[in-house]
Amino acid sequence: MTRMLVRRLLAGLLTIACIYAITFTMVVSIPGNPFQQGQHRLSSDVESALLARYHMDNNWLYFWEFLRGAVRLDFGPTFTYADWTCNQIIAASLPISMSIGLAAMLIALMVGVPIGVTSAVRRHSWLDISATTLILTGISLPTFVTGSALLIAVGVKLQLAPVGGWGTLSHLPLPAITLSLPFMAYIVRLTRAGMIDALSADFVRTAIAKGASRQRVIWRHALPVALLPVLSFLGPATAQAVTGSFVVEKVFGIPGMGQHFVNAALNRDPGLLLGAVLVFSTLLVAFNIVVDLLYAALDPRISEAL
Amino acid sequence: MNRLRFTRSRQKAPVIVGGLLLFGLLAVSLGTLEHAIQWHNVQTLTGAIRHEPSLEPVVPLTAFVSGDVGHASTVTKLAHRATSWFGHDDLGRSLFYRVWPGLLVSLAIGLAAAFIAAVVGTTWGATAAIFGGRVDRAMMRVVDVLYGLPYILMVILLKIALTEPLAKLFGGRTVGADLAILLVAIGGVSWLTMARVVRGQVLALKQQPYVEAARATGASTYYLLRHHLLPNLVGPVLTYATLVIPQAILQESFLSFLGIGVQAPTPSLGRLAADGIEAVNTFVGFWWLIVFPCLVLVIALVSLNFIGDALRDAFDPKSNQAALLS
Amino acid sequence: MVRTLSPLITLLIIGGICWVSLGGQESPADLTYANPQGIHTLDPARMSWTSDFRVALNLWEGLTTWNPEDLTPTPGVANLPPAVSQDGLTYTFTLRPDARWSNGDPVTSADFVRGWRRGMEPGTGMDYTFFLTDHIVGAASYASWRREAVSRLVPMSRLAREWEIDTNQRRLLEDTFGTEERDWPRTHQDALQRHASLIDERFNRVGIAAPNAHTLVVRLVAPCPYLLDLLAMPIFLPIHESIERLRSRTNDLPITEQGLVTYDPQWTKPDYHAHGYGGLVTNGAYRLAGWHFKRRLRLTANPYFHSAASVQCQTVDMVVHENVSASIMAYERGAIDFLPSMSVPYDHEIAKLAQTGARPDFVLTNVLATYFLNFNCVSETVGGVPNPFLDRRVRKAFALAIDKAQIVQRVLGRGDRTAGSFVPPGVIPGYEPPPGLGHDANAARALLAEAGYPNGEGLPMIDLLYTPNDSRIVQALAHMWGVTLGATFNLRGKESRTLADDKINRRFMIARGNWYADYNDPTTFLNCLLTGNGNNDSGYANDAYDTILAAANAPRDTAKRAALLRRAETIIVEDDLPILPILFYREPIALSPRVHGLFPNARMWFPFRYVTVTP
Amino acid sequence: MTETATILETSVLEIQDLSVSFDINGRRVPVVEGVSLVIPRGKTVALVGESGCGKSVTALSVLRLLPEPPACVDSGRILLAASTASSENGTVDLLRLRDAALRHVRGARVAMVFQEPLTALHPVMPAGAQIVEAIQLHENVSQRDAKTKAIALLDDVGIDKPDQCFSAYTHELSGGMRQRVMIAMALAADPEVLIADEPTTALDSVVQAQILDLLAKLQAARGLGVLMITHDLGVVSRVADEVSVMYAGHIVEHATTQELFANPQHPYTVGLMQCVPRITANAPTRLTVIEGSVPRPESKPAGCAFHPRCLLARQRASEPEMDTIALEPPATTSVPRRCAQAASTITSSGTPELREISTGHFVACWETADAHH
Repeated sequence: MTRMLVRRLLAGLLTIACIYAITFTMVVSIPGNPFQQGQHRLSSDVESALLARYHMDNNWLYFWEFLRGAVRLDFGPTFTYADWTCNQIIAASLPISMSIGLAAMLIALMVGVPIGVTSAVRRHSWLDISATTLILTGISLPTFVTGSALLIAVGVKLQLAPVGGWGTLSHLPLPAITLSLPFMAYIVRLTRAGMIDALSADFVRTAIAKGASRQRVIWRHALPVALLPVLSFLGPATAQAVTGSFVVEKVFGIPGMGQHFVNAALNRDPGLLLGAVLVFSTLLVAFNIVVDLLYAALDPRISEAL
Repeated sequence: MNRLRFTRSRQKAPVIVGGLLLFGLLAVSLGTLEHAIQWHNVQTLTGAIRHEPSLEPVVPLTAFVSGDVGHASTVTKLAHRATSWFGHDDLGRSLFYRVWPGLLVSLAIGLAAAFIAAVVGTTWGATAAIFGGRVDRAMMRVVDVLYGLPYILMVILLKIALTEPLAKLFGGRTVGADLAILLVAIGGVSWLTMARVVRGQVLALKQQPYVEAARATGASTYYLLRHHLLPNLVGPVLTYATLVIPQAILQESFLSFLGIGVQAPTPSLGRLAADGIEAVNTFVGFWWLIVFPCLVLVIALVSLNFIGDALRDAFDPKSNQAALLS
Repeated sequence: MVRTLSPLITLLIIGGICWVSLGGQESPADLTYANPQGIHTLDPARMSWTSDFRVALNLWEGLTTWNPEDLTPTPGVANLPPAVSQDGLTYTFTLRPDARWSNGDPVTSADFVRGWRRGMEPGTGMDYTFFLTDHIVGAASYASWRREAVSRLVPMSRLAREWEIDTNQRRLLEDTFGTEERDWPRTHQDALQRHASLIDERFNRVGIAAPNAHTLVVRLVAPCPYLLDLLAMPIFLPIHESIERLRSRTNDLPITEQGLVTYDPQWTKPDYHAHGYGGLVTNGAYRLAGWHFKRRLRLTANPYFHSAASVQCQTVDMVVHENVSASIMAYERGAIDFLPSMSVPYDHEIAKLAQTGARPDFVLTNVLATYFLNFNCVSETVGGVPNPFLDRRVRKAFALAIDKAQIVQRVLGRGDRTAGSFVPPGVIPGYEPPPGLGHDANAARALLAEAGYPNGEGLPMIDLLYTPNDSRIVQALAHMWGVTLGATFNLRGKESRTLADDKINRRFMIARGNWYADYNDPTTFLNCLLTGNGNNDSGYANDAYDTILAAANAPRDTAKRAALLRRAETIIVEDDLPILPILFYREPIALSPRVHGLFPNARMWFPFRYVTVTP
Repeated sequence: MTETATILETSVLEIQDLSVSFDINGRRVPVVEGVSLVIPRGKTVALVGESGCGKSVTALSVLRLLPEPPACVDSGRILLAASTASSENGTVDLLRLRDAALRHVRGARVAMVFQEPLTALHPVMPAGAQIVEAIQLHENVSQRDAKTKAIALLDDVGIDKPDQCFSAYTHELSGGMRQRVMIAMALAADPEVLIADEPTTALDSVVQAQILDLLAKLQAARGLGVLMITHDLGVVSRVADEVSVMYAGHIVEHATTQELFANPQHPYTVGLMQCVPRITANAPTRLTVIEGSVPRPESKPAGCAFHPRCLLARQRASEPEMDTIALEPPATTSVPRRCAQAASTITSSGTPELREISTGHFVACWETADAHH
């Protein structure tokens, strides 16, 4: 177990390093530079002085300087929001994205799993088909459409939730629901497939032969096995959800992390961009390890193999 | 007996419905393409801003037909009527004649992305699985790493980075360059799942007794590839490629929402939906701008998903097993 | 296992949510307004966005300020009128004695010198440095000396790190330190030392002086009729001395390794306390009480403000709503009192509501800003294709071919005014711009034929650069040009950053542009087209034009000056057409009937100190 | 074995005329046809046959464990005798029980032991927990008591360290241990009938013997009625009191174990027996095997399903005077020897019925049934 953990951590670090290197290469090779902010222009002398000040005149140096800072959890300055450091920006926006993302994953699980189970149990019934169709319709609409529809219906017409922004718990449900839809659809599919497999497995027959009730068989015997593929999906999905979605944030006007992936790229803000990417990939690796551990805890067969 | 047929028809229903819907949409798109292009070319901007849908055309027939209106054929007259069916957008353009070409553009993007994903993903996954060992580990690590890159960021960076080189490649200035970037960007990130699936499949196939037997008899790698692996890969690859299409179409819509999708005035369903959602407000309901593109989008995507899911079920014998509880 | 873990996971989730929600819900402010973007910076020397100006000018007060109703300069920290010398070049300002910083310190002339000096510093002063360098004696040479210095010190730092320096850098070093490498400073430290000791001495040559705490003397290079207007701009704001605590130093030198004078950018935070810094100190009607990144910014009344007693509105919240549509919905629900920007794709509907009087709280404001297109006037070829816009007949033909009324009424429909000229008419007192060219399709076709492109034959596919926001206008224009002139287009929608890049490198034939007036004078527009001006995107160069504009600075007779400026503008909008003005913005704002004393004006300048809010 | 034998005085479970069919590609294919079995109290009945002959289907039908669809019980009754322990239930027909009532039978009164313990046991639930569940489903006992009982059960089934085994996962156990856990689980709620569906197939022969001994011991100790499904005549000879031989969905022969081994009548039974290698044979001789394989249910030959593989039939077919033999029926029966006749005749003659040829010995064969009378 410990060996596995160490191995995973090392592999994770390697992955993060590669991601950093790739992103860095792309960031320095795209045209434009971070010091061209307003309408007026910076003189080239000053520009090169500024580039030198932030070690950006030499890509190699910048590569190592940024990495050195990042290891000490210091992502340096940002040029789009000059009064803030990358750390402050990430510290301000990541918790927001995290709460929305976690709430979204919770919703996706709590709704997606029962739907998946039901449609697997009643396979090819009208219930199954309509659930599948509904879910498919849900994901066939781009998030910005579903989000806007929710915003207008719940926020404006029913006045049940504040219209956009961030600050109180009441700001949470609408974006969380919107964000959960694509994940929910995937969870439904995975659960359904897993349940179909599990329900035809021998151990389910054993459980029935024992006299377990239908509900017990479904939820206690089949589901834990059927959820294993869902679990491995949850790792990357949660990492993705908690680092924010640009679209959801834009629709609801939420100051989350997702916007930085887009805006930092558009603003050529290398510090913020690399910082955001590093946070994302670290979370991804972390969640994958957590999922591995959970997997090992839930499926003794795996822990043996690790 | 009855019950059985019922079950089976319900099993097949999504495929049939999906196929028919998709076919219908395609037929309408291709059927109206000529008029859409014509309408795009003669479109005069004379119509006032944003007409509601109506059964009667709001622009005169003369705008649609150059020359003698009296001699316009019935088809032309019908095509002219259709201009108002879905209403008009903020430039007074007929939404009807933007939605259908938009569907074609979206589908083309989806198909191209699926094709890229299939080719690159299959090659990558199969190579990794066939060589195995270190090669496999290295290649899969690459996939892991690429998975670890935030998707939307990669698309944006790729798009920014590739714009100039590709524009040069396309002789400076064509819509082609923009579309190509979009495809490379979307396809470039869609092949990862495909690579994993194919690798898994090949690894499983490699352990099949008949493959081992063939190998034992001294069959060359090419022979194995040609006769055993590839035929068995067609199913999963086709399935996942089908499922990449709707994903790519959605991704294009997100890029359009960001303003870096298909370039105006080329329509795509995503672009139209993004434009429509921008017009959503509490004062005037421009409902048709969002309803019609989304309707077509949903129908197309649900159909594609139906077909993809059905293909998956068909190629995965496990999913046809009978369940004890029913 | 699942059962034991699920509560844990749930706990984690709830914990995460709580963690966020702890981010403090404050009591509602007296006045809440929404801003589509967050604040870019609160450093007055760096800012260039209207939304930043709006906050800065409520936090600080310059020598002068504007009357919110008619935008005329009114006394700020200085008493008006100042003492002006006979030649109009020396201004002596007396500061009001009751001017106080938000910590109670008196505002002194040294604070102004500090602020202005920051504005000239390379790397600190940004977009609006030219306000200082264009007008104040010695400022330009000081600034360029500093700029060159950093460009020399950078290669020194590279040498110190044993990196290659390129030929350009070598020449720079040779210019300063002599051709012999051994005469060069031995170390980077040496070079910095040499430079640092000169800085104060050189700054003394700049025409800003503070003979005593309440007097500020400014010497100008040329008479500037609009100086008092200009002085209200953020670049001229005073800065409190506590900022010096946050100055970064190399060893004992006041400059960094690159020769820059930099401050910890966090100094604008109200709650920043590194190195004994007490947080942001300002001298305006408000002080900064809180700033949550991209969420909200709270201003509270400054008790030390000289007119504190008259300030009714005690707290102002600026909330960030990236999605303008969402902020309009929030306004409709009463969560927001004031929307200074309502630029949404359906803004014509809002304009209609405002025009018909259906919504008296929606106000249409003529903004001192012009939307125009740049023609590329310098590049022989663009993307390997000959550039037809080198020929001014082509430019003129393109200008004549479009029907701006169509664009404004049918395409945009939000009540903007069509633009014949670059300078919006009727806003700047004493100046009436030329009418410009109208819509004449036949003349356009004739001109195009004359230029060698009859019916558009021979015209290459025209490369048109725009941002996604312009797509409606651009598509309509392309259509009109296509129909009238037979031109074909390659529409390149670009996000604004790459667009700027393409503009600088002149990778376009036609590119969108817009200009918001900085001060109430035609030169704020016309200077953009001076040869070599940083905002001259079209690359226009015309000696006659430059001469006329230079001449216009001299006379103190406003009528004569106006005539000269009008002559210059006529060249632009009727003869040479380096730019094609399309429209003057008219922007709708939403102002809750609860709010009084907020006056929509052409500069979108909203001082909150005059506001009263009825509950 | 007639329809009237439903008294259930000595027997604990009776399967009467059970027919099960499957939907295969839209066709209803009979898999089990008219099968009847009686399991006497405290006795072991073995159901023998090759893979695919329908014996597992029969076993699964008892507790209605077949997936429906595609399976469908077309007719028959499965009678469970009134409980000895609690007299409130009379005889019940399991095929007509509602789900809730059936749950009280499953595990509690009729328990099953499955073929592949690795897949039949839950993969991610510890062995002990599975047994505890089986106990708690039917008895209202505390978690702790259930655990004590489970460990006792594990001890009963001969597991060395029941405490360790209690918390072990399926994959951590050896094959024999798994099957013991399976048996412990089946016995958890003190059932009256145990259906063991090839309980020893996946095991090596030593363990197989141990498990069979264990089953025999437990059966004797608890007075269980056991239905032992197997394809292995060795197993049958070891544990069974009575044997039914099944072929292609039909019982083709039934007798006491002794009788059957001493006097196999159906050619299929004979064939099966000849397949068993005998170590006593002096020289290694070629095993006699039954050629071909069990017909797939959807392509069952008409007439006697065994006839294409039947040695007897083939012998007769190769005899030149086949016709004459066929035309000389023995005195007691008018049934012609159809299996020896041309294919066209066979198809019209139907399936042979089970006939009692001596006390307690039933055979379904045109040939042998006649030969004995």
